[in-house]
Amino acid sequence: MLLLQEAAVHATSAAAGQAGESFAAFAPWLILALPLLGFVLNGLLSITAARRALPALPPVGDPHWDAHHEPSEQEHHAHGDDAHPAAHADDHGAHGHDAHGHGPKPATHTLPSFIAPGVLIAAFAVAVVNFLRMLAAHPETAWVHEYWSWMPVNDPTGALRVGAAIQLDQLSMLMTLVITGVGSLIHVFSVGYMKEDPGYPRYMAYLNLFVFFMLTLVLGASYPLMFVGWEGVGLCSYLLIGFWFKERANADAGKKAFIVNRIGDFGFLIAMFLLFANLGTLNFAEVMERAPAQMAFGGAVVTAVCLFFFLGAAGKSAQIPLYVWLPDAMAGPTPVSALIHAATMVTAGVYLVARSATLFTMAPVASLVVALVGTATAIFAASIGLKQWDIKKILAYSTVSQLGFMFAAVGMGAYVAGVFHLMTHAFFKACLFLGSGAVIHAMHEALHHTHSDMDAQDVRNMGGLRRYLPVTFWTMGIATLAIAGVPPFAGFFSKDEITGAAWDGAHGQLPLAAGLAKVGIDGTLWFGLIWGALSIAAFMTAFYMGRMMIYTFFGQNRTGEEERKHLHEGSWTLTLPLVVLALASTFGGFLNVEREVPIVRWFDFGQGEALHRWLHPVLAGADQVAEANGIAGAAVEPSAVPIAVAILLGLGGLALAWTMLSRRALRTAAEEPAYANGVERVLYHKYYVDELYDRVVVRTVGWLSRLQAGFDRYVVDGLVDFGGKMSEWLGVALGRFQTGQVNTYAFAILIGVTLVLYAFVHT
Amino acid sequence: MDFLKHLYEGPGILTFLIAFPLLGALAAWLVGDRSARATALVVGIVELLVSVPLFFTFDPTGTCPQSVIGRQNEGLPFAFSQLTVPFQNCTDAPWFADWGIHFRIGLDGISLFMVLLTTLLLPLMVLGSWTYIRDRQRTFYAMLLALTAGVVGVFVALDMFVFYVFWELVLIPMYFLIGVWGGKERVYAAVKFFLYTAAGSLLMLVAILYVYFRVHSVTGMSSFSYFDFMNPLAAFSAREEALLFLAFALAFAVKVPIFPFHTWLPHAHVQAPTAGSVILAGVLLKMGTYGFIRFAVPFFPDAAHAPGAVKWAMVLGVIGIIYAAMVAAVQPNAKKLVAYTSVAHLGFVILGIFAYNLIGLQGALMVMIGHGLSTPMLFFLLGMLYERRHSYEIEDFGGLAASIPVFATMLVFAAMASIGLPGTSGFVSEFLVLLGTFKTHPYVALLASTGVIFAAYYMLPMVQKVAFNALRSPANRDIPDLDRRELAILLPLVVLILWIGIYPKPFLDRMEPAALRLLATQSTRLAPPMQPMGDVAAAAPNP
Amino acid sequence: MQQIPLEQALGLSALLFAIGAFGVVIRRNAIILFMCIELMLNAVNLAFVAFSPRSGVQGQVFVFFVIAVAAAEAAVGLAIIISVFRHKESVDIKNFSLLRW
Amino acid sequence: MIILFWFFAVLAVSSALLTVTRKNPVASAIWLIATFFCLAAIYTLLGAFFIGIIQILVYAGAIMILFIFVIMLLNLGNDYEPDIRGHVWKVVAGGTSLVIAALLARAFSGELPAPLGHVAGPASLAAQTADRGTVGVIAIPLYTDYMVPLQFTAVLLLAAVVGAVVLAKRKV
Repeated sequence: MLLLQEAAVHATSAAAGQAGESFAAFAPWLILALPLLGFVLNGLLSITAARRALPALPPVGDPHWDAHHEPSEQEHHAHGDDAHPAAHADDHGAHGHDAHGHGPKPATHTLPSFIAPGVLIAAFAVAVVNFLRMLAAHPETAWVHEYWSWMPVNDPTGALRVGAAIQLDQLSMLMTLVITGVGSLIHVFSVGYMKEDPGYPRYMAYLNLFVFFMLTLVLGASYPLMFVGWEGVGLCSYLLIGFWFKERANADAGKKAFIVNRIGDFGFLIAMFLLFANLGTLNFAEVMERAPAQMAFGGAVVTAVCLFFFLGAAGKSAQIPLYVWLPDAMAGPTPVSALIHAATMVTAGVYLVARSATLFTMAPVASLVVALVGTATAIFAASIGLKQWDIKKILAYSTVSQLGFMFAAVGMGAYVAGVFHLMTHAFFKACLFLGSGAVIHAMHEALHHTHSDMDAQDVRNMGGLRRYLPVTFWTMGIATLAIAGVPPFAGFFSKDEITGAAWDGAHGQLPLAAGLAKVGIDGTLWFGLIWGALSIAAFMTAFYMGRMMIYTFFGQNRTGEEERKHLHEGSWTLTLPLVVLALASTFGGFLNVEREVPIVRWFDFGQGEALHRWLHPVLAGADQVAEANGIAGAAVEPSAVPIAVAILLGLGGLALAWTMLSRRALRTAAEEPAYANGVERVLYHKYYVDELYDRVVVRTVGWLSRLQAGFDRYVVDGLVDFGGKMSEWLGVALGRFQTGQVNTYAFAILIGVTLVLYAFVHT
Repeated sequence: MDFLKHLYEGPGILTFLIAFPLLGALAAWLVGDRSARATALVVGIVELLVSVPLFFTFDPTGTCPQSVIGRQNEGLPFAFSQLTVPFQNCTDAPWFADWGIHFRIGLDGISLFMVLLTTLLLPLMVLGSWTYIRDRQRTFYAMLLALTAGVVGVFVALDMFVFYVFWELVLIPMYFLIGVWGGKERVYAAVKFFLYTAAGSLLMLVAILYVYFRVHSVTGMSSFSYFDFMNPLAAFSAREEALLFLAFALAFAVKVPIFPFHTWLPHAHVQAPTAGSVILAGVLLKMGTYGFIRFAVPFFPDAAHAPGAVKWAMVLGVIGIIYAAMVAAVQPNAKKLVAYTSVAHLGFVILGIFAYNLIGLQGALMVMIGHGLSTPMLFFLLGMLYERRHSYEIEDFGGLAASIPVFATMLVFAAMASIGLPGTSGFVSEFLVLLGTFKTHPYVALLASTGVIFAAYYMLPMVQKVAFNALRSPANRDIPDLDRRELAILLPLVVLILWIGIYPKPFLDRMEPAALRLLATQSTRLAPPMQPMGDVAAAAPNP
Repeated sequence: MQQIPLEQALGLSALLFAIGAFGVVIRRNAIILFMCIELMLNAVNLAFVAFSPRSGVQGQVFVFFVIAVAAAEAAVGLAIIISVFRHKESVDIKNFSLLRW
Repeated sequence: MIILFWFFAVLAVSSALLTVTRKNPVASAIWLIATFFCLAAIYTLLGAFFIGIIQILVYAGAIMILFIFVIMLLNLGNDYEPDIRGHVWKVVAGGTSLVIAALLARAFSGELPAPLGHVAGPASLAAQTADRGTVGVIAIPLYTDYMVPLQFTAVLLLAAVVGAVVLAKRKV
């Protein structure tokens, strides 16, 4: 209803005229407040549920009591049977099908099904209303409203003014739509996926809280406020990765994610301090306004700011060298992986760079570093993805790789391309993760029936699932085509824009190339390298995605006779989000089709480049900086080469996978070795980076900590105790004079009297 | 309402806040073991209720006329009679008037929150000891109440003698709290605590007397008044001032505690009963930083501003932050871990103070408040765990989120508040400190900011090993979750932590004038330290 | 009547005091120790009395007090000696080192 | 007078020395009594008649009798233990004592401080004695100026009596 009304309003206002300044936000605080409300309600329900569940605790020692979690490859149970969250509702349900597991569920487990997706859909509606208004008005400046003053300090040497303020502009609007839109779908999916889990209300509470913080991140009008969301999503990620906390590996993964993220947060903090020390403000609008005037183009300060921001972004968005937490984060429930670790949170770093576009434009060196690190991450993670067997791990490395693409884009100054890929990636990667969730869900259910101890996430154990899970197959297939960069699916357009930007840069046509030239670096070689590396990464992407699809959905089914009977599609809550996301993956790319590009020009997309025009006000500051410094890019001559190469590589990768694998008889995990030769072994072990970090960083810090603890105990405290001991010894030594003999004392007094008398007489 | 306003503008309220717990201590002791805790609870709640309106009636720019408090002697070359005292609710009653000792107390924005923190923690501590303390109850609660009175006295004293008396008065009940109701090595811990802090304060006593006699010799007046100690006439040579500052600073550094003087703290915390740990971490440590802010720096501004002093303070603060965090990370004892985190947090306060700008100082004051909420919460939680399992060893726990979910939720919350997650008091305060420090000492702030990483590094493994992982032992499963009493302890802390994290403005506003005044006094000793009411030119010193 | 010179009386007082002190140091018999202390008290008394012709009668008043205090001291001290003797069967103070260390 | 003084002084000193050096406690006590008598005589010579009498009554009469009672009660007169310390002690203590005596004598022989309050003198003391009698000379200040110390002394004596009884009686 609201939408319809708004559409009407929009129509009338559009008719009234193109007054650009007439944008009036519609209760944007509701977008934040609704998920928070959901969190509070679900949190209360979860506490109620947890307290009520307590008396029914089974005796300790029951092997099934600790086992409520989703198995990942690290877990090997004597019985892999009850391992799925949806397998049975309560703790004793694994074998005994007592009434408890099948009775009507208590309100604490039914209400979240409505509350959690409900608040999200409502928030999405509010976001859409605001979007329509913004579409009508298309304001040139951001809409900022301060609700209360957060941290005011009237320092005479430079006041700090940070308000609890919401900033609505085209970028945050887009992010909000993605978060609430994809978020709503994943919430719906979660209802189907998690409703049998005993911790269901808690899960939904965390998920709502996550959305709240994510929205704070994108809607906050200043860096500190963004930081609130930044750390808040980290917290939720931590809680959700460790959602099945009884398994130590899950809790460890959550902890790892949080600590690695905190390393990034350190960079974010320092960048903020640098900004404040140099500009005296932390609000976006003021920073972007003052930065060009108060900081030198390409200077040390702005470069340092950007590099520290990038450290923060690298932590949050899993870039080299801080990417290691993301694959481990797959320990969380699969919808969490879809929402947090694919669609939204991990893209926060890209958002940060895009939001700070003005600063990054001013710092060409930092931008180049961003682009290079992004590229390196893209190809590095893609190569690891080639040899993973766990379906979620493949997707995880794929995510890292795709994030690398995004950073390459924003690093090269192609902010729109980065944000565009962010958006399409949110669609197809969410679709892939949810699809993998549906697969795992089905696999578990099947394996559960026969108490098989096969790994439900290993693609070697699947095979031929397209017959049993047709909806999942088709939607995942579309998403695979999208990520592989097959036209006309969404990923093709966005990825093409990125490689196209690199191609342009290699020809010296990017503003960044001019900027680099200005500080004395020849960027064209670097851009050529980036283009080549990204192309190879895209090829790898197509290959490992094809490999994953073939292992999962094609060929013979390898689950076994009995299990096969139980393989079936899940409920509509599982399939509906898949379908919607597949549609978005199909058509999402048309949002930013370039009009004048060869091949694409054959289709008529009207004006084209809608996203470019949409985001133009946000990036105006960056453009101005570029112009002011005379580095605005030369007119780009569209070239067909990168597009053709991209199409060829995408199709080629898929084709290679097909030719290599479709004819072969695939074998199960028990039969097929994890790796065959040295190269595969290194890839399978992810280049041993985790091991390296463990040796170099974790153990060193641990060793230093223990050393310092010893130092504290024995040296610092030892010195204190030594002081105490000294006085004790002194006491004992002097105590020897206390003979207990009155004569001695008397004599001592006598001596004293003599001395006093002597002094008395001789003065 | 007018009556109330009048009451809270008057001088009696602070005296009441000191005297009432003392009377309450007597009452708790007299009523006997059976009803001592109820008496203490009533006293605590009344104390809290009486103190809370101070928050609302407090006027950040409020002053007392000089006739109420301040200089006693008329024979000054300055026209000091025109000055007002930037404190409110002042009292000045002669005590040993011949020696210039008066019972002078007053409240400003800095002491306001320390007093409120103390009065807030008092009823919570009584509740926290409700079932924890089983023997010698009446003595315990009498000690607790006397301790509170002493702490309030420290924070409102405006007479150096009175301050010193309260400062030492705090030691005695604390000594007994640790030594009588503590753990296995309680006597060692109590003696160490007492001797270490007492030894530090003796240096301060010497310095106080030195300044007293110097002021006496210069002006001919005997006064222990806080304001007379800042008498511009009593100039010291650079060396004198450095030594005096060092004497004060050492006393406070032991109390804070700053890095090499911190080793009494883990022992004291581990051995102390819950209430003892709570008040130790919550307010006693703040007495040290408060001493820096209120006394050491304003009394000896030149020494305190000397590059050497600032450098050492910064270095020790940063060492405290990083070193204590790393040491905390490998502690097998949860209480010891939290004790070391206190050292790290107080390191931030030191940075904020010695950054010498308003952002840093406000941040330091906020850390003092925020740490006074989050760390007591952690200690309360550990105490609740101890009551159930009789252990503080991290290895003994695991999986508590399954058996006592509410407890685990609270633990995670307190841990997050402690490591400074945005939205909690910890973030606002540490952010301000680091921001302020960065403005003057960027590299120090850079190092100190790694504290956010180390905070996660020490806190998360503890939380994981206690609340998460598998539920291995039956002892951890068959324990009751938090009851209403325990929730009543924790929820006020939760609310306040969130409030300060989300809307710290009321706190910052109230502290700002006092903080600014402190920064102003630091310029040089030759300027009158207070805002003159009348004509400044008329008050200029005669050559 | 010829006056006794003040110096001589005081010299006697000093000598007696020294003898008493000497006794306190060399004797271990608690009772004799006490007697030596009485001797020293008397030496002081002598000084008081010697001064009284010169400085007024207050000196004699003090002697009065000293005698009273000495009487009290002797009573309590001897009681203590008796009490200790019951335990130790000795009045030798080398056996009375209870407060050592 | 001087001769008498010297006679008693030499007697007092030798009795005191004998008091200190006699091994037998009874002998010591007897010699101490002798010393006290000598001192009483010297007090009288110095014009302090009342103090002289008190000296004999209280010291020689009461206190020393108490000493002798205790010595006899504890049966210390017969097989007493030798209790004088070694030669080193004797020499060192004697030396120190002599030094003290010398220093005291030196102090007394120097310029003595002027008397406090109203100036007295041998004549005025004699006049007062003539006016008020030997007892009255002490009694009047004692019961006027020194009333409070007197009362305290009374309390002290009472406490001493009680304390002595408590300490000396066998078991409660």
